[in-house]
Amino acid sequence: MAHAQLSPRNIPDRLEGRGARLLRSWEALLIVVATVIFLGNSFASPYFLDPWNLSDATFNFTEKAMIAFAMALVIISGEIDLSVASIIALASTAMGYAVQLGVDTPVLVAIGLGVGLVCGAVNGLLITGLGLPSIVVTIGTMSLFRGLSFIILGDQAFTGYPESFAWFGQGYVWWVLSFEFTLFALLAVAYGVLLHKTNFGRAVYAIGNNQTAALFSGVRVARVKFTLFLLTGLMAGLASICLTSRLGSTRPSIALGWELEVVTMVVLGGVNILGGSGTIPGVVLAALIMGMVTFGFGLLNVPGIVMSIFIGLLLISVIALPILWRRARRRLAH
Amino acid sequence: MIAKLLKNREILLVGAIAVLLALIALRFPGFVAPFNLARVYNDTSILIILALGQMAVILTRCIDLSMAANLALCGMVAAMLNAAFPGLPIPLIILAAMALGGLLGMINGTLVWKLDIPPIVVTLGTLTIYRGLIFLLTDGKWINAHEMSDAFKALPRLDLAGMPVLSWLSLLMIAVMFLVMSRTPIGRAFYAVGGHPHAAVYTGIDVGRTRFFAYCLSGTLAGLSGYLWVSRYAVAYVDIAAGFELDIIAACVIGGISIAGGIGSVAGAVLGALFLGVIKNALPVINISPFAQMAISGTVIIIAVAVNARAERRKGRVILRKAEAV
Amino acid sequence: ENKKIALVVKALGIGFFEAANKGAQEAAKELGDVEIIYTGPTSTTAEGQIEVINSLIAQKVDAIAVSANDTDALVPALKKAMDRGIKVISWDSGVAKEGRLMHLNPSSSPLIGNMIIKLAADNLPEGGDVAVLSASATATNQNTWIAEMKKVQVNYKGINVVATVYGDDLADKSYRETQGLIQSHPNLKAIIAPTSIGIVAAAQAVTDAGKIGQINVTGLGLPSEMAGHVKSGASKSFAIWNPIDLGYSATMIAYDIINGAEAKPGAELKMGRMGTVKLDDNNEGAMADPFVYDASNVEEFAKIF
Amino acid sequence: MKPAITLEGISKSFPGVRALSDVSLALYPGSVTALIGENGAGKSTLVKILTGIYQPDSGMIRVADTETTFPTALAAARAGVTAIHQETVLFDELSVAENIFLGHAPRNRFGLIDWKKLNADAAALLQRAGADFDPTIRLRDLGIAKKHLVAIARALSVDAQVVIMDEPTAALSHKEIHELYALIERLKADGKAILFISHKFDEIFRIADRYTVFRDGTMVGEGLIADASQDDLVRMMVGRAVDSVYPKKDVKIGEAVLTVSGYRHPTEFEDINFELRRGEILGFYGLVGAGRSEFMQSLIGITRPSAGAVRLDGNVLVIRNPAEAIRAGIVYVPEERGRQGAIIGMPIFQNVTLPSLSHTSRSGFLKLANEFALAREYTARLDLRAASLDQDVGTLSGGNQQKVVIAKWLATKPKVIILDEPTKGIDIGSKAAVHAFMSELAAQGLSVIMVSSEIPEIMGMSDRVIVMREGRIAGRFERSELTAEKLVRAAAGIETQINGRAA
Ligand SMILES: Nc1ncnc2c1ncn2[C@@H]1O[C@H](COP(=O)(O)OP(=O)(O)OP(=O)(O)O)[C@@H](O)[C@H]1O
Ligand SMILES: Nc1ncnc2c1ncn2[C@@H]1O[C@H](COP(=O)(O)OP(=O)(O)OP(=O)(O)O)[C@@H](O)[C@H]1O
Ligand SMILES: [Mg+2]
Ligand SMILES: [Mg+2]
Repeated sequence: MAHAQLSPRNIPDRLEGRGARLLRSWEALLIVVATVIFLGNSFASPYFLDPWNLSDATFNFTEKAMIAFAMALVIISGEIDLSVASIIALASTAMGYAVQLGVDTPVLVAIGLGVGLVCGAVNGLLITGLGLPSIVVTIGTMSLFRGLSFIILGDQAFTGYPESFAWFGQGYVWWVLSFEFTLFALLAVAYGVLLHKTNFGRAVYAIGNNQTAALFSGVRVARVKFTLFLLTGLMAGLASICLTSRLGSTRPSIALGWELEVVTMVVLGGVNILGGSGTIPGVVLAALIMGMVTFGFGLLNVPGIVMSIFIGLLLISVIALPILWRRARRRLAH
Repeated sequence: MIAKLLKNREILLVGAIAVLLALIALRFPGFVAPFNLARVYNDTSILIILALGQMAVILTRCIDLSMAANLALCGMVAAMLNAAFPGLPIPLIILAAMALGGLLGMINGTLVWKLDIPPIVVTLGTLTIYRGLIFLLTDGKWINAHEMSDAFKALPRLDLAGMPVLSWLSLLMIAVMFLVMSRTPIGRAFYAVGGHPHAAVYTGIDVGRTRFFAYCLSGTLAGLSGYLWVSRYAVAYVDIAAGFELDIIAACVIGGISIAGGIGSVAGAVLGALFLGVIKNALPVINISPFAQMAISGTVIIIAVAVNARAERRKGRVILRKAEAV
Repeated sequence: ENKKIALVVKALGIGFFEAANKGAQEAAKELGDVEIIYTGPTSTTAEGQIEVINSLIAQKVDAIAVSANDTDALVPALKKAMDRGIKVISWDSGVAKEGRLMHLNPSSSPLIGNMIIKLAADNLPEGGDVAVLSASATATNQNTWIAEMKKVQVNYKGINVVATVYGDDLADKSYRETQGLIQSHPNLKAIIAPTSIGIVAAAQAVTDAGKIGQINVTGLGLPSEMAGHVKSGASKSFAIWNPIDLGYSATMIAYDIINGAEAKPGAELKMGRMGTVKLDDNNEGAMADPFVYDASNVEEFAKIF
Repeated sequence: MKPAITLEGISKSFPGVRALSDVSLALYPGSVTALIGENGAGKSTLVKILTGIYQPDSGMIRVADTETTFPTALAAARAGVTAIHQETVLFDELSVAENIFLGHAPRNRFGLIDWKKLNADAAALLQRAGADFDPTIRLRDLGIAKKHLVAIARALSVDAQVVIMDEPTAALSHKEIHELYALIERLKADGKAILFISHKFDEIFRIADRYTVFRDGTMVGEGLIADASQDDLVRMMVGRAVDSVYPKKDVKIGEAVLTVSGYRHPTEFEDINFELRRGEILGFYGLVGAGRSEFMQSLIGITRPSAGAVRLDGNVLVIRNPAEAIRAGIVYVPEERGRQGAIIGMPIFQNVTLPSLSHTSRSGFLKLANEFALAREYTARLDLRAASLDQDVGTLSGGNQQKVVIAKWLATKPKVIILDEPTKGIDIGSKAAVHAFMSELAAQGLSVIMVSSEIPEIMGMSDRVIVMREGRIAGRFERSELTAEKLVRAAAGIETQINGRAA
């Protein structure tokens, strides 16, 4: 790039159009992967292309994806929250406890969201207030939150949720369109707008790329990060409502191991684990891909662990392939 | 003098363990009997060995989430080898487990080194893959005590000068790691690479290759632990040590190994593991509900990071301009 | 057209369920027009089982026979299955009444509760301290058995149940909990572990502590996994029902229901070579008594399951 | 005389950039060669090739007549090439001795590191570099100047024939610079070949024997310093003549805009009182580490003062974070461009608009068209060279990055702008542009604080100067009474006569 050819007073806004940018994007790659998996599933199983079955399949990922949206923002800002699955457990336990006291659905929802917010605030305070590394703090709160559920519940279960509460995890808005999937779609749009179209989203990217410079530029780093952990807690609370409603019961081992699946979803969606880049459409695609893979394999009665091998390979290869490809092209060019 | 001593993270941790033991002794004096402490040490041996490997990786500013899965796979292969060829000498089986562990570590290391994939992503991926491989290898079947040869199960329990071989092995690993970390170029390179990767290049250290070696080391130690685990508990199945990766990392964090790399010591890793080991062993003895264990270890981790971070911050402050006193 | 019967287990790879699958296959062969789908999650979680059930619903299987990881959490998914015309029964570890047509207990809970304490008492003529090592804190059945056991405890004079601890169905945790028990109860005479993972770990811990002969490990276990410990003397005897029979019976019952048999209180359902099972008011039935294994017969059964 | 090392036909490309094309260079024993060129001319790249950190795409290196390659930094050290690099390449957590010997530590006969010998050798090297502290203390416990001595000791730890210094004086104070000159003389006397890189012409003319000039990755001239003038060198470097006169405009100074009284901080500074007036450029001079940056950062709410008040246009201000400072109209262009200024990984336009988002957006939602308009306006005013506005700032050269950072702050339309070392590490052409811009801003009625450690710049640009030493104000001077000597004395806190360099 010799600068001599550029007339300095006339720098173009962009060098390439929207189409060209999209073509080279991670999302394009994910769309190809998603299409291949969709077609593969349609050929492999006669049951795949059935509206009710597809609708059932969405339950495999909707709850995780809700958290993944907020997690994407956290990771883009250069942090991570491994306590989300434990927040689900604690929120669910709190709701179950409330049910024993005879509380009705609206209050249950408020409790679920409230516990999520409180847990998020605890994470946020430890991380932004005391300046501790989020990966370690949330490994700690991951044990703490689920540990509290174990203390409250022990080997018991809470059941007896009110009939009306079942709607969140089992209800349908219209025909095959479940409440959960509708919520997922709405949240996808909301988070897409928040991250890509607002000042807040811009601040998230700035923090992820260079926290110090962002601070010097007037971004309220601590406040933004705190908000992000609150949001993740809130989403975990929401997911807890959906999951608890779907299961109709609470045990302390609920949603065990989900944190890694959520992180996998976010990374597969093209979010840089080191912070600074990533998009919500990417995360949506990754959620769809993971949902289709598990459902497709399920239809073939492939054990879950084989699916996780596949997801593991997918995770490494979608990141490795572009790197190898770029390298090969450079070698050819030489 | 005392204040200076107290600043030292390891001494603080020794103090914390001593206080913990004293508290337990109040409710159950038998716990601190030398015989029982030796038993607790023995029970913590595997965690210590794993924490040493994780320490090397964390020092280079990486992380190995696949250690427990690696352990499980190597343990299963060791058990399968033993079941298939009961005559195979045990040292050979141990070497095979370590070699396989090293190989799995090499895969992690290569992906980090040659493809520049972030370590957390690599090991998140291989964590599921390694565990999945056990399933593919065994179809989910268990290998039980009666399928293992007596020699296979006996080795870690064998009494040598009053302590089981398992304890001796962990002591040996501590000694070896101490030597490696303090007296060899690669050990010092771990610190340099994690402390300031960019600067490491200028001193002739290959950052990627150093990380690769750290993963080989953690993999090999995971392989060894795989054999030890399976022979000690005399059973091998897909889910052994599931979730143990977090215990390993917690031990390192409690031991003052900075997750940002470059800071930490062998003593810290060992003490961190012992701290967790004491808690784990004490809870059933002093009749604290087993359900409280998780919450307790979570709280301990949070306190440990907070304390370590404070210690670091205080030291980091350089007061350049002293008042006109001089 | 073959009937598709899905045998959903708590987790793949557990010896007990592998044996049940053998029985199911045996039933399928006997019936001729049945295809068995043996499936389950890879670790014992309710969420995992729900995903499996969803994909079975999508495949339009004819019947689902499930051993549940959670009594209540599976209910909504199983209800949906029944809404779509799938016959659902539970076996081994049951689901709540609304989620299934019937439940097949391997044996009746009072019988098991009595059996496990009797196994301990039979070897302790003078009585003594006994502790319980339970399995996963969230599993359904163990805790019922322990409750039943405590009900009949008065019948065994001199037997003191001093503690109940949880090994979470993890070998290392069960091992450590057992060590804790040995530590904190010096006069311990027996450990009852009504779980196949716990009993093995407990026997190993007792062996390692050099307490063979002083502490007897008993409870519910698999012959193949316990053979070594019976031989060493760490365990004098233990009990279990035959999982092959259990898988066989569950399949037979499912087939019977597919073919129109109605599961209602008082009904008798056909279990092939195992005879019939009579349903109680909860639509539950018991297959058979647990069977006791000791040095005299364990080798023989270890070859089978 | 035979060269100690020769480079021939060296080329090196990075993705999208040709950093060096077909350059040649020879270094002679007992002689100092100055390497000069604009930012991004490829000087540091050449150093990295010479020390085995980068591999050239083509070309060859010859040491004492034999052709070699340096696949690693270690190989270069073994071949007798050592360097003090432009960036700090030391390890805070390791001991001083280990920092010196990392990578080539002495070993005992078992191949294990011999700590005793290592510490003893390190102590000897430190002494040679003019330092006398304990080599076993941790590096992080040292101040910046001592760290620099460690870097020099590290370079000396290699038994080298070729010593390279890439802008070694950029972070040094007056006294240490003079000690470095003395060290260079000693190395020269020992017959070492020295490559010296600097943007400061006064020091080049003082210590160099030969020069080599790079422009855009090619060698455009070389010769003996004795045969060249500063104007010649600048013309070769930039391709045109650059006015060496500071473009300070005479401006009518207005009323006080910013008043700082009684500012103090427990460990960093105290007793800071001054006024800044409309249209004024107020210079802050001091040695590195005098606490100027720390104080300036307390004005925008990064560090919290423990006491003190600020008034802007007569109203008392409480500033708790940079966002409030920006809203009040006080902005700070930080010293460390890479860490505190540019957000590498984000496009140019987003960098420029980040502090002004509240103006370009509507109720919290981004308006890209407004952002581009703002970015276009200010990048054009600063004469930025870039391919497009959505290009990552990380792909720009250092000087252009600095322009983006300055544009970012001007776009907030501030009343007071604080520039912390605005021309540090910037080549002479860009430097002149920044200076011209600064005086234009002042002429438009903006108030400017300029922190600088360069006496010519301070003297050429300031209406008034405040000198800081050890966190306190050590002197105030009007433009009319400024001399280099007064500044140096106040900054160093000495009464005896020392040689101040004239501008
Ligand atoms: N690692 C790299 N990757 C990509 N481009 C690089 C890299 N290192 C240097 N460059 C580019 O190569 C060119 C030469 O850079 P170099 O650092 O050698 O300049 P320099 O002459 O030392 O400048 P300065 O005076 O600012 O130190 C610049 O355009 C720079 O952006
Ligand atoms: N002990 C140290 N180790 C490394 N870097 C240091 C140390 N002390 C100060 N620095 C760096 O040296 C520079 C100057 O330090 P500081 O900001 O405290 O003083 P200053 O008077 O504002 O300096 P300047 O004259 O450069 O503006 C800063 O870039 C700072 O990060
Ligand atoms: Mg340079
Ligand atoms: Mg400064």
